[in-house]
Amino acid sequence: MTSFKPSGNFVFLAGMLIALGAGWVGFPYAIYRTRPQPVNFSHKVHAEKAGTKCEDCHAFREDGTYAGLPTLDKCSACHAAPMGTTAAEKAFIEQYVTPNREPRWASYARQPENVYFSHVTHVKTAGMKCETCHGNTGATDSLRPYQEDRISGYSRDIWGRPLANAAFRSEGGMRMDDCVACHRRQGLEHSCLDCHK
Amino acid sequence: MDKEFIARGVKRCSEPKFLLWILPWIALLAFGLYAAALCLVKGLNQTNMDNRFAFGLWIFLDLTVIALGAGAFFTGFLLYILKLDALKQVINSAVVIGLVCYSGAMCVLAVDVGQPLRAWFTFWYPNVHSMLTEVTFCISCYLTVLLVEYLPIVLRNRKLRQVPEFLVFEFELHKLIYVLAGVGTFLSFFHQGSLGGLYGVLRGRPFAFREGLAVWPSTFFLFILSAAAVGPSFILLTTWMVEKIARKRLVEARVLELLGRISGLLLGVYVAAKSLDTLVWIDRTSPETGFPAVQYYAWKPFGTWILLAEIVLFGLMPALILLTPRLRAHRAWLVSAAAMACAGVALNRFVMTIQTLAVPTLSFDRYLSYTPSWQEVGTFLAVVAYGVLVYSFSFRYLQIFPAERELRVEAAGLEHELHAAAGR
Amino acid sequence: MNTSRRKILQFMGGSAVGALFTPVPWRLITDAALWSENWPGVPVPVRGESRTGFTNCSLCTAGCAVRARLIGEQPVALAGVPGHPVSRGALCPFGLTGHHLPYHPARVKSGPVKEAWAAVADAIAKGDRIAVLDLRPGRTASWTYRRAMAAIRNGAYIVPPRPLGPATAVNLAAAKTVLSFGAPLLEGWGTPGNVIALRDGFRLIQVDAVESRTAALADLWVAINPGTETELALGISNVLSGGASGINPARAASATGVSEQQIAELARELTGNGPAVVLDAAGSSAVLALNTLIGAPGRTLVTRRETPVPEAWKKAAPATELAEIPERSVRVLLIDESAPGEYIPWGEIRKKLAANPVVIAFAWSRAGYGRYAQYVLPAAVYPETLEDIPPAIDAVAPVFRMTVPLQAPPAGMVNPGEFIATATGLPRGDALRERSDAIHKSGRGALAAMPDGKLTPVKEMKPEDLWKALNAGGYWMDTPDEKAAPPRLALAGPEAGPVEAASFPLVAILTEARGSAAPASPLMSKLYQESNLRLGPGRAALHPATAKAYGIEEGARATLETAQGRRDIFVILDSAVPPGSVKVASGPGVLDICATGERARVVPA
Amino acid sequence: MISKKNPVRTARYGMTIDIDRCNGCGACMVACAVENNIPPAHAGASDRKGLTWIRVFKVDNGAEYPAKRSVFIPVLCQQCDKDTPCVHVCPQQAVDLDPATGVVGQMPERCLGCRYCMAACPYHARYFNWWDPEWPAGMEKTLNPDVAPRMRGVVEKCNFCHGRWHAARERAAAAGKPNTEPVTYTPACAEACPTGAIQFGDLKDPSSAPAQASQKPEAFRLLEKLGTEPKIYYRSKREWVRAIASAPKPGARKEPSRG
Repeated sequence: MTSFKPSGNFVFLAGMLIALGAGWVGFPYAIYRTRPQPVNFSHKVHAEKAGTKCEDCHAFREDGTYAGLPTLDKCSACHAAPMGTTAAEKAFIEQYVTPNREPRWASYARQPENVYFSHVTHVKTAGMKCETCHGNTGATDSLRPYQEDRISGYSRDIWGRPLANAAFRSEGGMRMDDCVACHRRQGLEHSCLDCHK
Repeated sequence: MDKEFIARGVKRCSEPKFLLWILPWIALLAFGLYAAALCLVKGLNQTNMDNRFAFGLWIFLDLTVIALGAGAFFTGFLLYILKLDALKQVINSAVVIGLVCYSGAMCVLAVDVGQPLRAWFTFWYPNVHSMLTEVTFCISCYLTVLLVEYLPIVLRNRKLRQVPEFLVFEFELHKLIYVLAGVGTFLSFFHQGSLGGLYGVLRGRPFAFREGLAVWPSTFFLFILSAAAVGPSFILLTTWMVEKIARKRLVEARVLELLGRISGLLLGVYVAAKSLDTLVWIDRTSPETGFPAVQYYAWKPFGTWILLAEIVLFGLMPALILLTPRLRAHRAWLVSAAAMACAGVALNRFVMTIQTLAVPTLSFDRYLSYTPSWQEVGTFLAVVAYGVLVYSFSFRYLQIFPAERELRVEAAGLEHELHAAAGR
Repeated sequence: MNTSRRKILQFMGGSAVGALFTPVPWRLITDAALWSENWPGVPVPVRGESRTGFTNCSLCTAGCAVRARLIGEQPVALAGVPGHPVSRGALCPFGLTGHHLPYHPARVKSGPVKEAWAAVADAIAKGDRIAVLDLRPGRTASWTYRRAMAAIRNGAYIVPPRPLGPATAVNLAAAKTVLSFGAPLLEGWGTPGNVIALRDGFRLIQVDAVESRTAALADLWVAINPGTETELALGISNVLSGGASGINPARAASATGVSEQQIAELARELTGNGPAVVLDAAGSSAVLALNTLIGAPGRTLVTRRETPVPEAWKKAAPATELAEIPERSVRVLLIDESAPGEYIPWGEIRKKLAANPVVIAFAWSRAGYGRYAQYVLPAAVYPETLEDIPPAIDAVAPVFRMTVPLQAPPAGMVNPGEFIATATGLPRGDALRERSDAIHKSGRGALAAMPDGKLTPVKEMKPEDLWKALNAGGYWMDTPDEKAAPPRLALAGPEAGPVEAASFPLVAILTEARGSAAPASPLMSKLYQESNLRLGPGRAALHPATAKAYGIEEGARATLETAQGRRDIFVILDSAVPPGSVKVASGPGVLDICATGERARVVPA
Repeated sequence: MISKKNPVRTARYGMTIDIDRCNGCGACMVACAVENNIPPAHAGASDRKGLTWIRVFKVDNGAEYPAKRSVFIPVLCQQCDKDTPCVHVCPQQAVDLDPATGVVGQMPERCLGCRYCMAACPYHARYFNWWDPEWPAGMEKTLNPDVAPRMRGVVEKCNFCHGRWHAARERAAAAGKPNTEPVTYTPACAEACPTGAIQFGDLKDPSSAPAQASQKPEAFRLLEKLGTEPKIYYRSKREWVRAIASAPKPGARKEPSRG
């Protein structure tokens, strides 16, 4: 019987190709852990139907600090009883509003502990739009799954350039590179401690 | 058993004997690695360093080891650039020593930093003004150069030669050797210098602070000089030791003497420069920062004796010995002078690292003392063991001393004639 | 296909090269670095809305006003209130770290409440001698105890010794000269803010065996041989009384190491430049007696009026000092150490207990009498507590301020006041509110309201406004009583009997002569261990020479022994401690076995 | 550097510490630790392995009683303004001098723990995390959310309570103040000092307390001759205390005593 005898170079190349494939195709997915959002929330509906603006739910406190994601009572104000008949609405009421349980939202934009970010200076003093950093999130009809790096635990939106051919890309920019780039353009790049604590 | 690995025409001890020789070193290495692992896993609280003694045994070790390893680049420089062909007999040994010293130093540094996982930041976000950046870049580059220089020596191993590709590769590499030597020399000059700069730039530590020539403090150049001076001495020393341990002649006497002469020459220049620098420092640099230089030596135990020991006893003396042909011809004088030279540079590095931190800066400081913990010592020993092992294996299986065979044949031939004479 | 070793090597080589051209290795080292930025073990602070709360610190009688920063319901930082009329924005390290106490490792979390209750009920039924030991008299709770003890057949209300008398205050404002025998005048004595404000008004002479922080800042530091304060005082009084009292200066000089001229000089200073006062850390009567000689009572030592009390409370048991309680008489002893107060050596208390006694300690930490009590009942701790704070030694006028909870106490805490009141069947009621109303009824004084400490006369307030303001950290203070009778100093304190020097060669110097039993925040280790400002708990300092003589080294473990007992200590060397003496950090364990001036020895472990 | 395009108000924050007023209570040390999430000392920590961004030293005049006198000297990062020794030695830009505030910043997340900056600092004001931070169970609830706790193996130091500076700036922004307005705040140590010995402010603003105090004849700076322009001024009316600022004199002091 004859058996196929690959040459040394062939074996070498084979190994190389396999590695390349795994590294470029498999890895970009493998490195992220995906977590679904608790509620199928539509910014679009709230913006159009209810005519709410970003700051209606994502509000500032008196002292200028930023409250971030709204708490359940904010939702319950309108959603005490089901509005509409969608399954998502029903589920939301049953799982959260009625038992008064806070949904465990996964925040795409949550920065690591060592980062200091002041919304008020950017929005009020610099007059920036939410979209500039948060992209079109406000216009989406459903929340995309939250993805975080398996090792660093950082949200995909705040660290690492989008790896090739990974389906996901976030508009806007909440990565350190984006912050630095903008601060450079504005000539406001003074010290690490501007943005770190 | 491993006969086919050992180069033709040279004699090596039996396997069991070799095993007996390396076993203790392996044990030492294992112990050292355990100590290092403790520091990595539990953190640097395992050491006796503290906020005031931020650098300790390890930094002193790195600086010394790298100075001694300078022989690699400098011999290469002399051989390939200045064409001192006699040094061909030791160049391989020099490369191995260099490799051992530099890789060892790198490993210790990796343990010495608090967050090794971030060490690569230095390459990604380098601060070009920092001497340490210069050191890191040059040393890591030069280490790769050394590896490339080491490779052909490995490939020339009797067994590996059987792979035709290797032979070709080795041949190609060898063409590069001049380039490598050039690059290596350049890099080494730089990091030896920046190692000196490391302390010379410390404006806040008047004991170490030196005024600048061009962009570098004087210590930058002093370190280059001292390293270049002591490198050959260290090769001389090691070669002699290997000859004693292996009980054979490996290089011709004239080579060792040549090394000694070069060493002595540079050492002389260094001592002169160092003395001048010290005078300027005592007379101007230090007082200008409000620190009268005398007070440094008022803190016991480091009196002025340490300054004298460094410059005269371990600097001037060996230089004179090595520069006197009659003394140089004596093996005992030659070797002890080389040893003294090495000790001198070690002492200099000790003063720069340890004494700098021990001397108080604030008027209500105390004069500090520090004794390394066993973990620190263990890590240090690991490097020594590692060095001995690499060298032993290289010596056994690679041609570290090209001249060895001829010398052996020579000796054998001599014997033969004697027999013949006896026969008549 | 057959795989040879070489083929495998080639394959691995290939994949290695390939991998270098993928994101994998680079992303992995990046992630590893990021992981190291917040790796396990490093806690993440809770984020949330930040708000400001006010209270008064109840860690000592100074009762300094406190502005707290809270995240959600959790205080994360405490600070003084700059505008405050009395505490003037000052807050000591203990006060600054008060919000750590609820999480102190030594905290008592639960206790045998039912059993304790049964024991007390049984004793009341039997009519046994029941006593409450109030380590912090002068509070509203103290009145509750007195009423409770009056309400039962055989109750007694016990307070620590008060050498200056029950209601005596030191009028620093009036003093031109202060002669302090080791009193920590600038280290948290009285109301620190007040003392600092008045500091420039008087000449401070500090008599201290070691250069304490007060001694370092005093106008004159008189270093004497450890434990010879009494001799010096007697020497001075001899000069003052023209030989009528005390011991002759020559003898005093030889004993104390203070020259005769200096003794005479001290006497002259006490009478020469205006009103003076003599203070003593140990409260020894020989020292305090000097005050009567220099006419301090009525000028620098004044009587403080009692803060208004509801009429209904007047039927109350008298305050009895521990010394006056007959030995082996108390069957059930209830000790309130929920709020830090003075610590009395256990030996002195034990003497008063009858056969098979029941001792119940209301405590938040195990450090105090809990070590001796049958029942340790968990109590809330500052800043969880709601109660008023007794007036400080330097408060010449009546005051009333409450420590109001900054955070809720954990479940299962026992309030000693309620426990005792209920057990003795007192009518239920909110004592603090009643007190507040009584103050309002008196119509006297003014209230400094938070946040700025602005003063409003009580006359202009409604009762509930006063109550609300007090619950917001307000501070009520009256005007001093001009016609009050000068205080009578209770100078019958027992003097320590002489111990033969042979077996106890060293003299003990305690950092605080009458320390409190309450442990401090673990963060105080910054001061104890990492700077040389204070002696850490369980530590003792020896002069290097002394230590050498006993073969003890820096950091060695050893035992401190006195006639009263022994305790393990941790020795440090300090050239500032006089040879032949041992400086000991005070704390319950130490206070149980020795006081300043006591003979002691240090035995290497 | 400050750009023309988007000018911010540049300040030179500094301090004066009146040694004649310091009673060595240590409130500054503790307040600093609370503010900056510094853990209790590790069991194995000596006074040379701890984290004390501000540390009060007891210093005596070296004389014997009755001539012996002691003072308390709080030492924190001196925020050197010129040739800052620690800034240019850091191999990976973890240390910088903020041109807008004059604060020397240390970035724990960028630091690799080589400790070169500690060797460079003449004031020993930089501290290394020899251990991971540890709080007794539950006490981590009291951490200040404005400051990130540091991990083991990195260097840290005083940054004039930068968290408070952030908060102050945010309040100003919320009130609609532009970047060009001064940011006024008080670090924890200055706020906590019961005797008012520590005064904090902008040295560039002549009306500020430290700016005025620094002009007084009794004002001095530690190791001024090094030429690093520290921004912490000390004050004392006593000659021997001012002498503390200069280089050490061998044998002048016995082993220092504890408080």
